[in-house]
Amino acid sequence: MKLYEYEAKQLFSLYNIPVPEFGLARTPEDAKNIAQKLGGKAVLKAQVLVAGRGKAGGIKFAESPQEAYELAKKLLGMEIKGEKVNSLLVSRAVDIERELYLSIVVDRSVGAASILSSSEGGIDIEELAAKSPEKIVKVYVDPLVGLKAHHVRRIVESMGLFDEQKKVLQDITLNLYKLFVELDCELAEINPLAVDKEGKLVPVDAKVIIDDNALFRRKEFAERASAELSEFEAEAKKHGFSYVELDGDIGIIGNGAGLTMATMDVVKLYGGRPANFLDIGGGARADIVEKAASLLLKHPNVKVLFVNVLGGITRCDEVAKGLVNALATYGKGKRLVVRLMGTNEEEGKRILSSAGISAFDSMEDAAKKAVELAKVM
Amino acid sequence: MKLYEYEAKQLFSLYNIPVPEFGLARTPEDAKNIAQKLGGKAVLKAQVLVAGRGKAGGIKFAESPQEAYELAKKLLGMEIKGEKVNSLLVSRAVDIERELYLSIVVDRSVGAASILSSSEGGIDIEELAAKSPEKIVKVYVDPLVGLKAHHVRRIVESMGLFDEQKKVLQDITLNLYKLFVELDCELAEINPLAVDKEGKLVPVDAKVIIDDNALFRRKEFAERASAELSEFEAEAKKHGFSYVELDGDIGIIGNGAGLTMATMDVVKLYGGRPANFLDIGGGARADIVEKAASLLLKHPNVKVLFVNVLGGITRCDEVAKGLVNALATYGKGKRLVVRLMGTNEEEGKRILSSAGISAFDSMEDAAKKAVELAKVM
Amino acid sequence: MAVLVNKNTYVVVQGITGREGSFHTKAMLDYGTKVLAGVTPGKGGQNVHGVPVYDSVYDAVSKHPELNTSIIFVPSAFASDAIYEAVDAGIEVVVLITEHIPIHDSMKFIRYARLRGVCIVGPNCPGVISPGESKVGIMPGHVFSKGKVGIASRSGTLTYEVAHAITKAGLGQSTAVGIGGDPITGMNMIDMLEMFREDDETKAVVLIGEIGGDMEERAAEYIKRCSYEKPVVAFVAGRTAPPGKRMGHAGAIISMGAGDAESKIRAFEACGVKVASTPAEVVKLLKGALRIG
Amino acid sequence: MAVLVNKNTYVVVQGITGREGSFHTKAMLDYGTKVLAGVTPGKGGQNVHGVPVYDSVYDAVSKHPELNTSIIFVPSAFASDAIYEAVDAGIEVVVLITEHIPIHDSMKFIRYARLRGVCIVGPNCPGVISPGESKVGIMPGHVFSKGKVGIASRSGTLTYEVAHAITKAGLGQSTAVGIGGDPITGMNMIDMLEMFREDDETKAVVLIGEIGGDMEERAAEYIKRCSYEKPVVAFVAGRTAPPGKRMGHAGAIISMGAGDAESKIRAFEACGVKVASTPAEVVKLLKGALRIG
Repeated sequence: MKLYEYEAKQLFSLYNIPVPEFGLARTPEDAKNIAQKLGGKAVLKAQVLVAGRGKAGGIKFAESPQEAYELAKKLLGMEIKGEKVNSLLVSRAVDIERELYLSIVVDRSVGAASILSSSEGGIDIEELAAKSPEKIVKVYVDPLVGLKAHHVRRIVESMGLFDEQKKVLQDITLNLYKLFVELDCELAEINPLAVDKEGKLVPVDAKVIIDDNALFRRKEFAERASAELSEFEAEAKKHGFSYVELDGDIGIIGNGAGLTMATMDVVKLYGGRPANFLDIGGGARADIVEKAASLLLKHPNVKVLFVNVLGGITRCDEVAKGLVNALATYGKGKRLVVRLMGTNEEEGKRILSSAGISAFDSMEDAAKKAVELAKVM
Repeated sequence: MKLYEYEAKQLFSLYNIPVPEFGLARTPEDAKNIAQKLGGKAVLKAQVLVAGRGKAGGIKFAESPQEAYELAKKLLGMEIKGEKVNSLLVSRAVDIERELYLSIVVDRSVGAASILSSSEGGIDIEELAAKSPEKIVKVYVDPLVGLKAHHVRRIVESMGLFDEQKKVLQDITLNLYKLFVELDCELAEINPLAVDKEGKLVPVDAKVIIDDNALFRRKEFAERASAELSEFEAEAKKHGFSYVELDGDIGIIGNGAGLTMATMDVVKLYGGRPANFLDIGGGARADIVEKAASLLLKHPNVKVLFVNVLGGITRCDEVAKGLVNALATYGKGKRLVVRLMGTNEEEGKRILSSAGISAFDSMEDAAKKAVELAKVM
Repeated sequence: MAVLVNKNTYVVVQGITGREGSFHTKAMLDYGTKVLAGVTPGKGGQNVHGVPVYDSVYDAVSKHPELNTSIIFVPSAFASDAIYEAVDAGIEVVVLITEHIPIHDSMKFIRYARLRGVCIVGPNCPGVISPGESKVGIMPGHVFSKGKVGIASRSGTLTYEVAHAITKAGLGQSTAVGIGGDPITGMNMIDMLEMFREDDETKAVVLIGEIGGDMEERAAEYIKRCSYEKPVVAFVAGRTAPPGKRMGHAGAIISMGAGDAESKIRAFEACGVKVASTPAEVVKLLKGALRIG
Repeated sequence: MAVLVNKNTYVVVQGITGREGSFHTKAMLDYGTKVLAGVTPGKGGQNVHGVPVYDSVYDAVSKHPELNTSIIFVPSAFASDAIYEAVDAGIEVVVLITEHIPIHDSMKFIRYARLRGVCIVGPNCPGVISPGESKVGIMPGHVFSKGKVGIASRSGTLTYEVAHAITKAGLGQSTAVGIGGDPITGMNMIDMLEMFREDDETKAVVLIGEIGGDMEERAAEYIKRCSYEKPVVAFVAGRTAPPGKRMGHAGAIISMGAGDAESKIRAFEACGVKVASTPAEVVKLLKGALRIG
């Protein structure tokens, strides 16, 4: 789960990583008041989760509280890459002399946290990694041992800092690691970590991603995550489906994430456009299948529903029953293509055929059919 | 460093292991007052570091504050195995139904903490281990992973307890382990861990030994440790010598713990009695050697001083110089036997012989000489 | 011989009294897997489908010293403890079915198990099957058949899909391993390639990858580096997955510009691994590689 | 071949700019040890007796990839970090001279090193010498001579004492290892017995034990269990040590009724190991065991 910048900065403060003074504005008045408190000048930053808000005009500098008000009026409600701006972080502007980079990430390749640092911050780290990998210092931390002084030294020594700044960076690194571990982060990033005109180290931006699987340990975030789902996403979540919305017209239901993805891929391969990804998981009963199918049949974009089930723990007869029921209620104007194989396949196909639905044996053939149907509807 | 029972119990309280209410009495009046507060009845326990105080009469039960006063008068100032009783732990007496055993110890054999538990507490655990090892449950904790739920379950399930008691024992185990790790313990023991008539689990006795090498992290204990040293021990410590007092008449100085111990052993083998163990360590200069030799020469029990140095980093000439100086000041009525070998051996022997001291090449020959001298003095 | 599990695999089921644990114990027994013991703390003394239940893996191993493999069905909050328990009790192969385990937990126990020389399959996986010898997992046994193809897959049902096709084609599987859909798994594709390399029964390997991470790229790099001797065929799911969204599996996400299907497919192709565009095509490529049909 | 260190030992000195580190760097160089690099954080770029100093072991290893051994002189509060740094930088043998390291710290790094397959000698030890090949330690090189006796000892000067006698007797040493005087050490007597067993040069082994713990008893048990082929002679210091007192070494204490010299001597004698009553007697027993003189 991605946190907003202001949430990340609140966590930074909690972990003694000093961030520039800020407030959160949900109205232009808020922005004006916060700017006033900060002494007039302020930077306004749109709080969105998508990347690249700077280039999209989501960051503005105000010279006065009044200008903060005017800018906030423009920023609030605007859309950045499809995401609506509901709040602004209004912060003391920093006089940046240099920009550094510091992040901690779960490194899938090595199965450990890795700390990335660079004396060239502010830019996209992937870009830097591709262009000048030698400018990035990467330190792996053994998960059983944790962060040791020698790790921190390697990071601190690589930045070209004075002794006093080194001490500060050391503390920032230790605290960021503590935050990273204690809050089950996938990523904790400071980019840029600015050195201001007075030589102080100031985290200007902050990015934190928390492991979804650990949200049970952080209830406050879990609630926020639920609140932000679309109607369809919320309902899918309620039933325990994995659900991702796409922009096509063929609804996809599969059992198992890999199979469902492969189903999407095959649909696309034959020229169709998936409307979503919905994985009912293993062992779904008729009522669950009915709910999944109903959800997609109700979706305005879905013309054809393509169900691909390979029965293992999941029983084909249960799937068939659920589909028939869903179709009876929500099937008007929609088409259903089913591929069934595995446990109780015969019985499943019988149930479908009594409802006038024929089932395919091969997912490729079924996909072709679904694409064909979607094109003519 | 061994802690007193009352210190251990204070730490237990700090780590949420509930101990019976108690106070520390340094006078009979204290004992009376504490007993009063506890409701009249109380148990008085001599605070000494030696084992076996119960059998030595160091634990008494008082039925009234007045009796507490009388008993305290007898207990305070008594000696238990050579150790003077300076204070008493005055505690609520526990109605014991059953006695359990729980301890955590640094296990040298496996290089890890091991948790020992038994449903038969109250007795000497070594005795139990020898007699009925099957009655002890031993769980090793990997130092990199720490205590896990499955370890705790094995301990808790082996005690024959009710569900509610199990929950309490689980918490005690978790807290004791936390204390053990956070305070750098070599041992943290509850023996007995009583089950009282109401079914409550009550730690009746508490024993904690803290790693001497970790005392720099626990200044409060380090100071107490220093305060308790004898005059000779304190001076030895000041100079960084390893020093142990024994009851013989031949003072022993060596460089290196193993060599010094072996020197004692050889003295004993030839019929002599070592007065002490003093290891000057590696690379000692003349002034340090002089201080070590002076310390022993000043000791009333020492008749003969036997110095055994194998020069490696330690230079024989420096040793010789130090010895000659010490002898000049404190040598009256004492005899010196020296064995010198290794770095700058020739020069060392020359210095000694100009002062009329001859040095041996073999530690066995030197030891024989020292024993012989001690016998005739 | 097969890899990871075989005729000499003796299984303890951790979480045997739960719904899943009990159901799959039955299914494994029916398949012929030697399930000797189950563990559920506090339920020692019961039995599940004739399998005795113990309070701890330690107890189970004391009674059944031949136990060498564990399969774990306990809920995610307790799974990590179950792993340590299995490793400390001397179990050599641990199959971790449980999903939704926090990644900071799995980083630790995976590291620990690796250092201790214990193979962890999973988390979030369907398990391992060596057809005709042992099934330690939740896969439908009947889609597999004894044969010559080793499968290592990040996905469950997709494995069944491909295995079924391989079975129908008469090639069969030496061992099929669902390595798990989490970002970090105990066994990875390189581990499996190494094991299949040493296994005489395995004549070809199928890798089933998906978006997220760079396990496929590293496998490709390994194949190239060691001039892997056996033919390898791959399938990668998620060509149409949008960036930044988790596709069901915790590990299936294109993030920070990395982990998309195209990069994986390119990496495989660059080292001579044939990549199928549909699951069905895997068999065609396998036959080509093995010069059959 | 010798064990642990030999002609192919390339050494980095951690804490090289300190008094001890610098002194012994000189002594090791004089002995012929291949000291290629030193490390002191913040002092990179200096040199000590011609040895270049780096800020980290990582830097040193980057510049000198042949480095495989480290000797650590840093103070106890920093020693544990130095160990992890060495292990993570790929060093294979770490000699830890430092004493007074908290035991909870050493339990961790010793466990870590063992799981990583790294040999830690120490803490609180004089190091290792394979006479004529390499000296990675603080022992006086001249009391040792190339030969056939392997020594593993919990004590420093006592090792020199015995080694000197062995040298005078013309037997010499294959390798002498001071395993350290702490309660828990990286290499223990069994590890050394195993290494000496595999070493062709070693014809007999001397174990120098002392009071505290049960390392000697376990070594005796090992010798019996595996019918150790080479003759072993032992000496145990501390027959006269009182219980409950630490005799210099953190590990040398008879505590809770265990660890006294008599028990160790009995254990050795029960498995056929001859125990010398004085250091000088070790040579006599060795000669007997090797049927010399």
